[in-house]
Amino acid sequence: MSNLLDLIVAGLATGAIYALVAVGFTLLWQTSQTINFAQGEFVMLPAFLMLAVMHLGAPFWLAVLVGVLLSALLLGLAFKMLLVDPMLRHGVLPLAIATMALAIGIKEAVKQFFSAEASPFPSIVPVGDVSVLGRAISLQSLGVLAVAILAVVGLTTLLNRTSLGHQMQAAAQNPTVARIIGVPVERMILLTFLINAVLVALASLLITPIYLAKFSSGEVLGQAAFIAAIVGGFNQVRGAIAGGLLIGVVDNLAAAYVSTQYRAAVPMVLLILVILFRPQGLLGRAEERTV
Amino acid sequence: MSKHGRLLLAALAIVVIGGLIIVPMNFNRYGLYILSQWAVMTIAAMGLNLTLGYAGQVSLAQGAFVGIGAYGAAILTTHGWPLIASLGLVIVICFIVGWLLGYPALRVQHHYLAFVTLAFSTLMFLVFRNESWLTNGIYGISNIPRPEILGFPTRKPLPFYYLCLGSLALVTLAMWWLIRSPWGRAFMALRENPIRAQSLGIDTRRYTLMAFAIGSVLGGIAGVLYAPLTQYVDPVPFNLQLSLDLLMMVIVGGSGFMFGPFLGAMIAVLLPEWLRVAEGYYLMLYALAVIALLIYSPTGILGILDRYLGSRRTQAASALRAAAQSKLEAAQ
Amino acid sequence: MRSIILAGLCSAMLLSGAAYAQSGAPIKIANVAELSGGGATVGTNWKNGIDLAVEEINAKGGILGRKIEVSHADSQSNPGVARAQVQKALDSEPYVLLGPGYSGSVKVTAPLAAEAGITQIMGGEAAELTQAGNKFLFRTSFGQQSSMPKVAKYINDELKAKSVAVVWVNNDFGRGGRDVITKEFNRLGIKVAADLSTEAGQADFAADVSKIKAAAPDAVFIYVNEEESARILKEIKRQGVTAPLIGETTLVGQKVIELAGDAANGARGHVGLTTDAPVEAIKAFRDRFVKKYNYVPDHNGLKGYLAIYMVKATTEKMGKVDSKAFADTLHGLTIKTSTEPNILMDVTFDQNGDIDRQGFLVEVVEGKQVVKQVLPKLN
Amino acid sequence: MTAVLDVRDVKKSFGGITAVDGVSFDVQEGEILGLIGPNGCGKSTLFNCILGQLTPSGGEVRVDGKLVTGQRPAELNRLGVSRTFQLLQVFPKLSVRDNLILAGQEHRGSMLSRLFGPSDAGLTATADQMIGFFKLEHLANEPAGGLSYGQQKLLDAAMAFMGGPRLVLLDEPAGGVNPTMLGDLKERLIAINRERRATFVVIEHNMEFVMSLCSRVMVMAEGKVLAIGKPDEIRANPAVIEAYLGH
Repeated sequence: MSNLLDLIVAGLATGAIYALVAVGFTLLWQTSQTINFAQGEFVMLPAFLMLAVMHLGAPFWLAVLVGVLLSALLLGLAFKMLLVDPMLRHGVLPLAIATMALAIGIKEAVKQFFSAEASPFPSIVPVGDVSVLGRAISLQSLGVLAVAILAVVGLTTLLNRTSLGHQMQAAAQNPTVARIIGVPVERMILLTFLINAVLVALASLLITPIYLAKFSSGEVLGQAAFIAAIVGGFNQVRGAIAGGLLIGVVDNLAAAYVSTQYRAAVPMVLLILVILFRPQGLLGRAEERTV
Repeated sequence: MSKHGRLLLAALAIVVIGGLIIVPMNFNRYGLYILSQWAVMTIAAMGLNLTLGYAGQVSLAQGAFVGIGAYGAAILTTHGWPLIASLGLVIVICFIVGWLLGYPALRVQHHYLAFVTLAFSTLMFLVFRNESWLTNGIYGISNIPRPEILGFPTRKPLPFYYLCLGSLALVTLAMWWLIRSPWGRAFMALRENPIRAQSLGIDTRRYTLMAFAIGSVLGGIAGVLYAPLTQYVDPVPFNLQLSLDLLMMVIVGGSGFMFGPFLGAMIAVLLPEWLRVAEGYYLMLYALAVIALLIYSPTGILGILDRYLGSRRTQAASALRAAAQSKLEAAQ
Repeated sequence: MRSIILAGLCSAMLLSGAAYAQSGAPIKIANVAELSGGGATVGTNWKNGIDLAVEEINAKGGILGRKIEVSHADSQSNPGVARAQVQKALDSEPYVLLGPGYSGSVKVTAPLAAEAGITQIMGGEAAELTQAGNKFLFRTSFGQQSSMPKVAKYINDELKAKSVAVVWVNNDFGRGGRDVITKEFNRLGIKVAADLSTEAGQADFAADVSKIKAAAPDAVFIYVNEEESARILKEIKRQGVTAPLIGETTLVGQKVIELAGDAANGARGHVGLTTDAPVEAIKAFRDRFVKKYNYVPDHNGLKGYLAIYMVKATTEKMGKVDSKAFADTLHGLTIKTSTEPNILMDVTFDQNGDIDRQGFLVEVVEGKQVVKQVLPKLN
Repeated sequence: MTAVLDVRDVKKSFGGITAVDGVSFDVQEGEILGLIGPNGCGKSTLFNCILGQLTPSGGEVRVDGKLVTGQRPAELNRLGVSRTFQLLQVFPKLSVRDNLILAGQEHRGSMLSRLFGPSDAGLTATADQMIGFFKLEHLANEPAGGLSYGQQKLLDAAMAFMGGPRLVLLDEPAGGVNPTMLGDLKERLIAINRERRATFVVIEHNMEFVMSLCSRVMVMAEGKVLAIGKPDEIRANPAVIEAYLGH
């Protein structure tokens, strides 16, 4: 029994990482139907940007600041203007393919200009363990969980309590109507891209000390976040959090009780079941479909 | 199309086919291997093009079927089966599995369908890796023999290339036949407007499943050629990335165009090889090239051509309409 | 058809090369390695090691007065691509072929090199590679068939363990090691209490470690890559598993210690080739490598470096650049540091292409590798 | 004589809203029944229930006496029931001729025989005849997406007749069609009705069109049948005038 509890606590800690990556993923889908196959790489890159600034001799805090700004510029603004905008009206697929190519490009660039080696990354959360429910759990994981929850609370507050948020929701749900009632739809969509860029930079800052700065670390993360987003509900920010935590826990339970060789299969089966029987996700709302 | 255009097209086809037969005779082993790989990937991409491009069903599982085909051929031929017999069994298996994979498409569509097939792809990779009793697991299966076709051994690169090219030609003919047949029309109807298709008596369920089944069979056929081409099969090449690559080939070539996969596979197989002169930067350049191409033409390479022809056709059509209008007015 | 032009250019270069062959034209060596994809870290280390060695040799005037020229090709960690690249390399008739590092890629390419009569010096560690009777294939490190029995012997003789949990990464490297050591355990009458496969890049080892805990083994054998080693060591410490932890180079390397911190203390392992070996020449190599590339190489960096020096020593032994006689010369050859200091440790190649070299048993004590036992060279 | 279409007490509700509330009527062979009513009165939902696009919550639908409630649209179509849609529904990338061949091909042979049979399923002549009938000759090889709105409407209607249907349900065939073409369309429909003994049910807002085309007219309001009868009777029905002209 205590073993089960251990697994759940550890799973939640890992799940928090997936959740944080999945949040931005769902945001992009909501506002612009962008399936970003490079989301994992988006999380990997800011850490390297920060490392690069540190190599120039800047202190850590400055590196973080520059990293976040660069990330907003590259992964937010440039990504939207150069890649998403020209392709969006041609449907989901070409854009999805382009983000796959982008993922390759980012990985290769990091490998070529930095290193194929994993580098350690300074942690902003103190390194160490605390005892939670009788189990030692790392402070870093708790930090990630806290930030993930804060991000959702913040985003939900922004979306539901402020007029800016209402405009963003309107822009996401029905751009045509939103435009008629005077919502600057384009600016709202750009805003979600910037939010995603800042979120991935934040995720990068929190996750990299655990995952290490490595060109390939986005692959596992991206796929896990992807599944988390779908399972939780592709169109709900809190769905992504729930999905992330769930995948983290299910993965651990699968390894413990099903088979370590097939642990990766269990989230996939969960994914298939969710799509077939509750395609809007566990916490999502049904998407309106026009016949 | 005008008579002149048709003649031009036929001439072009003859030049390309002749080129594919004659030019590689002087190629070294590497060149022949890459071209064989291109032919094999084209076959797999053609299958996906049927499922996705013509019938409109998004699938991220084509790589898994190439895997099934490759493992089928590897296991059976190393147990002494002739390749052609393994091909038969692979076709049957891929048809059945593809048909079953089509069922989710009856419930969900678009990105949801993509995710289900993505999950299937990952599951198949795990099966290839973990079921060692059948697939020899991560060690893979080596010493896969190359077949003898009508008494001609294909152990050497050139005959094997001709085997791949011949298979590609056969598959292309079959595909051309299928697309021109009433089935092809029904597949396109499924893609463009399934509800209207139903009201015209088109059994959309059966055609959807058929589109998956036939597309998957082509993936299997590509796999059956892949195994003797590399003469070694392990799970790694058949991970999700292959399915994504095949999807890219279809989209980049131009989805829903008969010859899209030929160009798409060229981009995916040959372009990285050409870019290798850039050494460490070659994959980066490759990614940039793909992105740039898609930004320039999200409908793929043949989409550019289609847009050009399309605008000319619209001009012609509006001229026709104007003429008809004036005739009508004159009659009144 | 750009490849025709390329082929033309290549053959033109070859022809002009032939004309100058006697007057010190460069020796062409082809390397095919995992420069992208899952094995990119392995391949990049290997490549960097090669480049460092080539630079050193060329700076001193090359081999027999001829410079070395290495071409690198990326196999994308995919056997199919590896085959294409090896074919391309062989078509340009290199002196020696280097790589690949993945055992699967070696398996698919070795017959091609053998057919062309070109010696292939590779990084794969799977046991079976050198047991197929290929006369042109050589290792740069211990194969698992020679390293694993040493580990099993240590577990049996020194730790007196009766049951062992085996943790391995589910790729050809991990699976190969697991299969060999499990066989050894069976032979020695040691029970495998838990047999745990893990994924490359896995983040969360809670489930695996809780299974180890439940199995309560006398020792834990860990055979995963460096980064995952660090993560599992942390988790083992967190869950309070106290059984001794045994592994290979990938468990006790400097990188693992750096990443795992305290949690690495007490881990022991057999180390065939490591930049942490208590050998002056290796420490000097490490310093040169760090100076050039700004990071500490893993054993793959060493392997690449040694591959080039194997070429140098063999060629100098022959006294001529002769790719046909190369393999024969290397079989049974002993390279001593007294004649070739940069081979780092005395090494002998047997008739299968396997190596014989000194090894070490080390333990991590307070964040430092301490050599507990030197396993001497057999011959 | 059995009615071609017999609808008995069909109901359909979505959540709490009842869109069609116990509608019954029948249509005899060769008849053209008009179906009118204000927007949102349930006409299109009724159509969708009859045609199997929606499953009715209650009631029965019979075609030539055969119970077809809940059958899928494709099956119904092969029984000889075809339709057009309110919004344009042609296949834009196929040529006009291919649109028509497509509309007829599933009525020819089995799925397998179609695969190995001729690529046009032997329908080119029939299609061209239909093209001629609807005066679209000059556009036969054009992609349907390039046609004008009115031409597409004609094509849409033509497609409904390719399978040689017993019963055709037309959903606002005149919507958005210019007057010249409208006359054409009416003339064609009447001709087909006479020559082929095809039976029609037509939803239409254009009163003039309905009254001159239909032999009987049914009026719906709020999911129920308000009145049914000859055009003249309907014109004079006070309840209909009430419903249309408002309170």
